Amino acid sequence: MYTEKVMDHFQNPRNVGEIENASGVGTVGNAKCGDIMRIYLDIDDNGIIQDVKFKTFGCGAAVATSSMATELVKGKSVQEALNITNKAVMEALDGLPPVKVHCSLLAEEAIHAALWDYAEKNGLVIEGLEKPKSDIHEDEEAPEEEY
Amino acid sequence: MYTEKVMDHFQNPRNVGEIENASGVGTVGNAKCGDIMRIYLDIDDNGIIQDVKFKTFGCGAAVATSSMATELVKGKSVQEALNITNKAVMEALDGLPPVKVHCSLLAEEAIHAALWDYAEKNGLVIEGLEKPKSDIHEDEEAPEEEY
Amino acid sequence: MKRSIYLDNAATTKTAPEVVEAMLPYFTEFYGNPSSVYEFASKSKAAVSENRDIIASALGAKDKEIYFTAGGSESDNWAIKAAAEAYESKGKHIITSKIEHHAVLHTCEYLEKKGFEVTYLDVDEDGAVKLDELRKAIRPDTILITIMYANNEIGTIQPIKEIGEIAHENKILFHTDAVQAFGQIPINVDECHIDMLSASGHKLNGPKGIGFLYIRTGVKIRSFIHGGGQERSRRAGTENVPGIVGFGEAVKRAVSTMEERAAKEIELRDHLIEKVLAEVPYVRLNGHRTNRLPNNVNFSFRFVEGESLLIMMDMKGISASSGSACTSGSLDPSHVLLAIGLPHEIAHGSLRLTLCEENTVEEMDFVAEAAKEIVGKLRNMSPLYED
Amino acid sequence: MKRSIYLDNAATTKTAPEVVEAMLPYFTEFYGNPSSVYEFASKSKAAVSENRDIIASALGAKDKEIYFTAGGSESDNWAIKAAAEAYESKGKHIITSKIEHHAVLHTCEYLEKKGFEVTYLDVDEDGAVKLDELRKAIRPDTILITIMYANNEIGTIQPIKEIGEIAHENKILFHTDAVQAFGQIPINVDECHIDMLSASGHKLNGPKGIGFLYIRTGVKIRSFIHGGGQERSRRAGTENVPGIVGFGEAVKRAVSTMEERAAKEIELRDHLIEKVLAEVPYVRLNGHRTNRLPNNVNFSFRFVEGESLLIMMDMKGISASSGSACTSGSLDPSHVLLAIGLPHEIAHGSLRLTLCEENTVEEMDFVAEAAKEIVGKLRNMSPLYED
Ligand SMILES: Cc1ncc(COP(=O)(O)O)c(C=O)c1O
Ligand SMILES: Cc1ncc(COP(=O)(O)O)c(C=O)c1O
Ligand code: FES
Ligand code: FES
Repeated sequence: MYTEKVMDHFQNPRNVGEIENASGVGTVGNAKCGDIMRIYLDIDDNGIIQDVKFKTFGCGAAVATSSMATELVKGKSVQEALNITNKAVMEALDGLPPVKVHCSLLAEEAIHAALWDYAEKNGLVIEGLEKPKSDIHEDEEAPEEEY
Repeated sequence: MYTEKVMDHFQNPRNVGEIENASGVGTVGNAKCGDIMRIYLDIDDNGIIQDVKFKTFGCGAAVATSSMATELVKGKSVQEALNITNKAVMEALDGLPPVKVHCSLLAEEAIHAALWDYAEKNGLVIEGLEKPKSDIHEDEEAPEEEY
Repeated sequence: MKRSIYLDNAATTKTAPEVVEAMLPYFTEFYGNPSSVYEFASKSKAAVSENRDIIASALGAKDKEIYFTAGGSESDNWAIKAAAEAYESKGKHIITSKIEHHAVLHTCEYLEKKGFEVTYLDVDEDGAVKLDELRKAIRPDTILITIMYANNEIGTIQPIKEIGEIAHENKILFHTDAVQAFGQIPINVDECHIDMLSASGHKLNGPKGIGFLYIRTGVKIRSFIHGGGQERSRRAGTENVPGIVGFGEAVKRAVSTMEERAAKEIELRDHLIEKVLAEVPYVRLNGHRTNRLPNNVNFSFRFVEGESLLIMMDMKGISASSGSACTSGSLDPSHVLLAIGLPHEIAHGSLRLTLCEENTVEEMDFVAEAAKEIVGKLRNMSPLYED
Repeated sequence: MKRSIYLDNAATTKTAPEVVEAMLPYFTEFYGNPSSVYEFASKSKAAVSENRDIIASALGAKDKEIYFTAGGSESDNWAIKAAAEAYESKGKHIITSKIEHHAVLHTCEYLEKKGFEVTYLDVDEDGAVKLDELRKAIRPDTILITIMYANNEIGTIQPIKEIGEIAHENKILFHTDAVQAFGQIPINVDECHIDMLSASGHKLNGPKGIGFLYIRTGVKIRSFIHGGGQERSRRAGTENVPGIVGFGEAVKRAVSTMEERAAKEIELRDHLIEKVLAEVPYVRLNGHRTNRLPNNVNFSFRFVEGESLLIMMDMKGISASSGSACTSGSLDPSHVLLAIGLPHEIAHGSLRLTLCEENTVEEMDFVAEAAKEIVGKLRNMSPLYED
């Protein structure tokens, strides 16, 4: 069901953990829905993401996209990180099954939430960044054909 | 589906044919329903059935019961013949499948019809003999469970 | 030694040995539930998907338009009942024909009790639906046309393309019961504007208990069997993996041999037809002389009754049928034979012989001889014969 | 070499080799349609009737009360929809439980859309229906009680006899989905006042795609699949003869080994339960500790999510499930686990392990170790763990 890359990132997730006194922390998802993702960013004075860690409670796709997303943002500028979409994460993983696409949104949202936290803490405005939703499943529609 | 006796009487039906100037002839059934049976009786002055023949258009059970019924009435008195029921014919054939019970009624009816014809021709009243129905399927109910 | 000539391939067929071979590993080795996530189930999941592809290709359909069922009857019931339910608000009128299989007819009768109106189209003396009558039957509230691809008793192939066009022009859903046609003659759902199509595995040397319903993308019918999320949540129940594999194998086989097989069967069929028509008096071929299934022969012999005929054929080792297998044991003559205009007593004397590619010309000769002899014998004891 | 430990026997089982053996002749040798009159079909007809007898005996039922279907889902749909239809004039209220299989629940939901009212009974923390709540739920217009015999996720066996008595006293039809229980524990339809019972072949080492509905004599439900006269005109479709033969063989096998098998499975089950409860912190056994199916184990591990758990178990060669096979892939946690009172996030971390008699104590130890290790690993990356 999952590609080799997904399985690799699921089995050997990169950047699991926490960062003490992180520049920004973002938590999204909902334990009720079976998925929570938390991203810690360590951002230097030049706005470059020096380190990133995650913790995820969720399915294989959620773990793998967390792992891949952290890899993708590491070393990037805040603005670059903001532009990393869930599509990019999925592509880097050689794709996800259709029912799992929403899990990759979680990673995108978690990064955005962490960036928002960083911006708030530092009184910055990051162009194109919106306040994160508390539950990314909120405005998703159940795909008609699944029922 | 049929017993050996039924198969024997079906494959080698006894008394197939016609009797010219028979004492009594009875035809029952209905070609629309897929069954017609005609019985010819040759009855002597003492009321003994000397000969009997039949012609049948119908299923295996209809042919076999015709054959067996003719065997059973041969040599019998009119009154004895009248008392031969479809049950007796079925027993003599070691039974019929439930859906085929009605076919044996045809033989009973055909004998009665031939006896009626004989009685009418000779101005006799045979006790216990009623005017034959034209179509024996008339007052049968379709068994609920078959549909 | 007594011969054994099986001539009831329209009732059911021998499961081809290679079909059984293909199924076997899925019973004891790759028995995983295809809905499961673990590796062990991936073989069964892949098998389901590969065989769905094979079947879809055979129809010119997309794989996700094929929904596996337990057989032709379930497919017919599903298509008709679910269409009625889904389009009820548009109208409650259904058009079918008088010669459908009972799986269609009894389902329509059931819907009549629920307040639907059904038009049962007449057919011509060959058993073909009359297109002008179909056109006339269409009403603003007609929601479904269901006409079989080819008839199971008399083999007549319907003008499906034309029917599909009429349905399409009038924006009416078109379902066809192709249980007898699928695997025997080429079918393309797009060319014929077919929206739903029923088929059954055991009619084409596949296993019993597996069938499918083709549902064109966009046709909004719902589930008939509710429950788990199998078959894209449209047909619940753990997938019959060996059945699906066997069905796929049978379809692969049927498609690849179709042309050759049909040619062979047509030769045998025509030989048998000509021989019997030439040698037995008072006989009639039912169904269209040429526009019929390659393997179907159906005669009516006057003055004789079908069951007696069958038993005597059986005693000679010939397995045949009189009317459809599902209705034998019943007293009514075939509704199909009545619909093509036969009187009851003639309809009662019908014999269906449905061949397969393994039959021989010599067997056809034997069957013709047997029919001649048996019909003669039965006529001799028939009170109708001299009349 | 990687192990392979199949622990998802509630999803489906391996078809027993002797079952396949029994089926084989009916594919290629005795393939006749049982509805046919000729001699050639008598073997298949006899096979259907013998296996119907075997199955009826296993339930203390009469042979003509067994109607073959395509599986558990069809049986459930048939029982519930046809009962609703048949008794509609008496009332439109149905009682079921919150922990039924989707084949029952979704069918009930379908009927709700058609104007029926359904009461979904709560269960206690072990997953047993509360009898006093059942009594209270009964209304003058209640026409059907449908409660499963044993639950497919947590294995809890329901107080079926008591439920049957309540139904009987109140003259309400009682259907039970025994798909998980049949073949695993003794069932007698008379003792439990069961009017209808669903079962499925592939859950007891029989083939997929075959099931039955037991319908007590006198229960006036009609067909669900209309068409030919098979199954005493109550379920149309050419009989799946190999499937029926395989099912019968599986039942024979299940009945004769039941006691011994259950004893062995209970030993394995309890060993696994004790080991995991002892070695993994924050774990909960779902379902009743002893009054459960001999082969069912179901844990909730806090702070971890089920799919991740499953994939990691799979990587160690352990095939298990999280909730029922039919719902995996869905985002909702198991409705059964919610019904026994688990919060969503705990319900998400459930693992179902369903054994068979071929498992060993050593395998159970391996599984317990694996669970311990994997749960630990997942907790380490869980944002909930330290909270
Ligand atoms: C309790 C229960 N009912 C019904 C079913 C459905 O059975 P099937 O998948 O054979 O249709 C299952 C199995 O999936 C089950 O466990
Ligand atoms: C035309 C037609 N439709 C439907 C069916 C029913 O198929 P099944 O018996 O596989 O359910 C048959 C065969 O009996 C058939 O010939
Ligand atoms: S995180 Fe919700 S299913 Fe993947
Ligand atoms: S004579 Fe009518 S079925 Fe036997």
